[in-house]
Amino acid sequence: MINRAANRQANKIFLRACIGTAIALPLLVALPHALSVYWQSVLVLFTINAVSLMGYRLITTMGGWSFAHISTAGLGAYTTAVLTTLETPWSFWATFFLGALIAGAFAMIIAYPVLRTRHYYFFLSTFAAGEALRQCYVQFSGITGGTYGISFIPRPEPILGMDFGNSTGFYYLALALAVVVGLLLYRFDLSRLGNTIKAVAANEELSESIGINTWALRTLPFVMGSVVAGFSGVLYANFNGLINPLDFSSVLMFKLVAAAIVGGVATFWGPLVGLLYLTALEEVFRDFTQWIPLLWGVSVLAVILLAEGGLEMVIIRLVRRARRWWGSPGDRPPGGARQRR
Amino acid sequence: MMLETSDLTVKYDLVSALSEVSLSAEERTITTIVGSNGAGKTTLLKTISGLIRPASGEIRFLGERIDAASPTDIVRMGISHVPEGRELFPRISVYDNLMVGAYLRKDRKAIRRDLDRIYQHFPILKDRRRQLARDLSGGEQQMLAFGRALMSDPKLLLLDEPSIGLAPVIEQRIMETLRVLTVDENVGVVLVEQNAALALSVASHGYVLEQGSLVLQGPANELIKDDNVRAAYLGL
Amino acid sequence: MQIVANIIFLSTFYVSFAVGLALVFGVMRTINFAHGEFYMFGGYALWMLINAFTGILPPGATFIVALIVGAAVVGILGILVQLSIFHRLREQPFSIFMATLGLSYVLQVAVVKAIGPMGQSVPAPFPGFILFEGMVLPIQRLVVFGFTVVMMGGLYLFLMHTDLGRAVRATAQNRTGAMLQGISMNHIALTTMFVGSALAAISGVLMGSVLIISPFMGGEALWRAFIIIIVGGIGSLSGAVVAAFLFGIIDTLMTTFGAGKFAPMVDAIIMLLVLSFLPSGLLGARE
Amino acid sequence: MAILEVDNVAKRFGKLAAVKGISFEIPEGQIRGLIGPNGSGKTTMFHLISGFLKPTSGDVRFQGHSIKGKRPHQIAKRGLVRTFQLTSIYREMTVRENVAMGHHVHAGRRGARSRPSLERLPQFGTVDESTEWILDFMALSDDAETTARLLPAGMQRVLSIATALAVRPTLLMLDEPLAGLNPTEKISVAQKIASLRDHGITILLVEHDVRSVLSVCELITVIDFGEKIAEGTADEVTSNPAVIEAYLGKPARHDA
Repeated sequence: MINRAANRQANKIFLRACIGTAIALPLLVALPHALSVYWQSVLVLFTINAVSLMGYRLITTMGGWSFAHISTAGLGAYTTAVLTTLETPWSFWATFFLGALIAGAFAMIIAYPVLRTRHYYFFLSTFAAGEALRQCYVQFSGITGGTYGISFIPRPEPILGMDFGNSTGFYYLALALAVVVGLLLYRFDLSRLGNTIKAVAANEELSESIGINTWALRTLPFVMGSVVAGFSGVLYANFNGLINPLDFSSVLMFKLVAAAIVGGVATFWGPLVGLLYLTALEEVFRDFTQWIPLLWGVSVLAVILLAEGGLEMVIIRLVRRARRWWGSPGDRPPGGARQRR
Repeated sequence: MMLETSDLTVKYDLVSALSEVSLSAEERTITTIVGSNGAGKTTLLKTISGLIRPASGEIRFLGERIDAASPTDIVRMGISHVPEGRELFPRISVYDNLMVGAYLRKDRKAIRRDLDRIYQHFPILKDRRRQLARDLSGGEQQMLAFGRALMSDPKLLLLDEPSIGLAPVIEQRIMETLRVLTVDENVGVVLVEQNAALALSVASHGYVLEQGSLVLQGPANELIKDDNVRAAYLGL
Repeated sequence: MQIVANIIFLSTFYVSFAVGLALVFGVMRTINFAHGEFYMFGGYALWMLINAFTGILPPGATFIVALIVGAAVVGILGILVQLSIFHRLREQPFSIFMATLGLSYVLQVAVVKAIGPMGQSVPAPFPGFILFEGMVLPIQRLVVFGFTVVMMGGLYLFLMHTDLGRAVRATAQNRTGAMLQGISMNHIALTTMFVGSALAAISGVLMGSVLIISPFMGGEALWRAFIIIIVGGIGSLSGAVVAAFLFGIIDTLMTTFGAGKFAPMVDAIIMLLVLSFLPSGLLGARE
Repeated sequence: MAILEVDNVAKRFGKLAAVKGISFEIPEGQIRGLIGPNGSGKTTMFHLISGFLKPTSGDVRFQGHSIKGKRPHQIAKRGLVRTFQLTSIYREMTVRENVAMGHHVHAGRRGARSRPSLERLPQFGTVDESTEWILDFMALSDDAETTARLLPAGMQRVLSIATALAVRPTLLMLDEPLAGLNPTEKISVAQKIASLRDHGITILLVEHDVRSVLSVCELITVIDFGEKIAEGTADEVTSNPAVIEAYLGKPARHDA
């Protein structure tokens, strides 16, 4: 049977997103030209993190918060770093896909044990697995360069006349990836499969009883999200030119988690709003780098204790209120009674 | 009256689990509440012991209102609840389970004495005092749940389906002990049972609960002969 | 023989760190991520007191003062965390977990800013070595071992032989059952957080006397502790002790045979295998 | 032909024998009741058949094929679908979304997954039409856009049956579908169950409450202490002394 109405609805929303992207794209393309070199690199890193975070949000839709995401991204980074700095270097483009594939394979391997756990058990087991992977980066120094890491990672070779040597060119590469990954994941989120994954997270027993392979539908987003992390890792390594294990430390993992908490994960846009907030915070306090994890921690505490659901919920509520205000002042319930949540 | 509820109403979300239940229980007697699954018996006991807040109505114990009291205060006043499924502490010893029952008491000597009395009532618990609770048989676990409740030196004992999952011989023994307890230990008992014949044969007064409302009450020996009771269960 | 001594030192370290975490987890049904920072505070308590009391008190006495002061201060900190985070977010274990994750970075950075990111070490309060049967035994390590045993003994006595300890165990096993005996959940939560946090601090003081004290020492110990409590069985204290010894043996042997750098990977693989085949851990209770 | 054959199934939990070798068969098109007092093992039996628990010994055959050890979703795909004792719904979805989700195994393919058995439910080309039909059939159309958690308990129960129906089962197992409903709701749910049978669906109904199954079920299997103690029509079962004792219990002896 075809689920026509739901399909049509999803296509409509997706089309709107596509149009939105198409309108925003010229702006996004023009953006680096208005920025200094410093802000260009902030922009590139933001874009790479956004890609990683979109993958992370996909994982959370199956109900688990992984703490191995950044180490998994590291697999992509080390793949490209190692292979493009060989004596006969690989092409960046080959490592681009290989890195993502390896990240996905790692997720596939740890999926069997870690997906047996739920909630914070899942978090703890992925934390330990991710930390062990990071230790591999430190200890297998013959390949990874140990704590010093790998340097002189080349920028991607030009393709179709595009030069990725400068920040603007690299930004276009990151932007292209972000747009492609974003649209694909957004469509996936709206799709029947995406909804089924969320249904499994909401009620696993019931889902299994109506014929849903719950095990497969918990593994799929975990692996897909990790593949996306792999892509972001590859770009990070090539943009930065050097990587070491500290680039994949738990502090940076915490940044991703903080973005997801501060922004919220109920909508596709939540984590990106969170990332925008964290990046802004970081730049405002640029001269106090040591304080930044503290600011992340305070933001997380504040959101959990005071603004359940994150900034996305705050925005949604504000928009609703504004709509009611603009739409029909007469309809407002007396005393401004709160809308049912 | 030792315990009295008046117009007690309890709601889960929007649905009433109990509606306007008014009943009473006396000292040194067994009062039973029978009814089929889902009639609201367990909810009633949980409300009395403070685990659930009623939406409206009153509960009085020895003249004092307890419907807003915390479970701790209710235990301290002398109500002890042996819950459905017994809720023992599986991985600590029988002795420790019993002593947790006396958590709020500070009179060491009296605790010691009550412990000995419980060991007299249930010698098997004394034999197994060092074993973990989860290693006891079903009947022994029920005795332990009883014993633990008695360790708080209660004036009123609330029992939720003590016969569940037990073989008939053990059921009989449990009921026998219950009757002895009310006389010897001076406690009142509110007994909730699906096994109506068993409960009504030991109780002096009975209530029949259906869909959260009381539909019938009277002396137990009259209820047991009442065709409506049989019908309520078997549809005969 | 030296290996045996090393195994015992390492295992007791794992035990002293993991047991407080497992206790809090068992009763509160959620992880206190800031446990690592509480441990780090213990280390700094020792460092500060040794610095302050040099020449005033003998280092050995300062060590004991640090144990008491560290435990008390961090225990009170634990109570504050209970009141401000755990109690506010009760019924939402995952939110508590994330909030303490945030808190752990706040505390870590606070120490970095207040004291500096560099590691510090203190001179051993009980210096010297004992040569015994061909083993080199630093006295400080023996003292640490001795105090760990005392700490575990104290915890054992508290849990097994006091009314409050019994109530804590009962609550960990069955909340409803405990409430029906009149045990106040708030009371037990405060007790557990105090004891669990104090244990972290004691562990920190003990290990601070033999390891390097740094703002990041908690984070490093924490992930090992996660592996230990997952393998031991979540919420099981005896499981945590067994797993601590298991990893003490494995890690020591690997170090001895020159493969120490691979120990973290091996430990994590063991954890993943245990999760695959014994999802509730070695001694965990099946829910 | 028997659609379901339960062959000497037993289940132990550690030392405890929850089910001690139970056998029964359900012929196609029947409404069968499985009853027993609390703690008798009927819910365990239910889990054993639907794959949520694996039998320690014995075999379960569905349409002639063993389904022992199969995962629940595989069993559901074959057309053996169950509901849960506690109302199980997607609380945050609307009623319509719940029922649509029930179509999971059919969605995305042409027509419904074919069943090797009689299929008298109307055929639909789209999930939407099928959902519409089920909502109408189960009298849920008026609440189609309501968030499921806001429905009264009785309606939630109906919804969970509607969702199971969307899988297009040949054998539908209902775990206490009538418990906690008021008398009017009970009658209407019982009528729904009877009409499901008229659509060719075999039904196994687990109930604690004897009264409610008597009017609905053609044959009743009674278990107690993990063993089958009786099987027969409503009249046979209710006059069976073993059943009466299992339910009403024996009065306590006054000698002792």
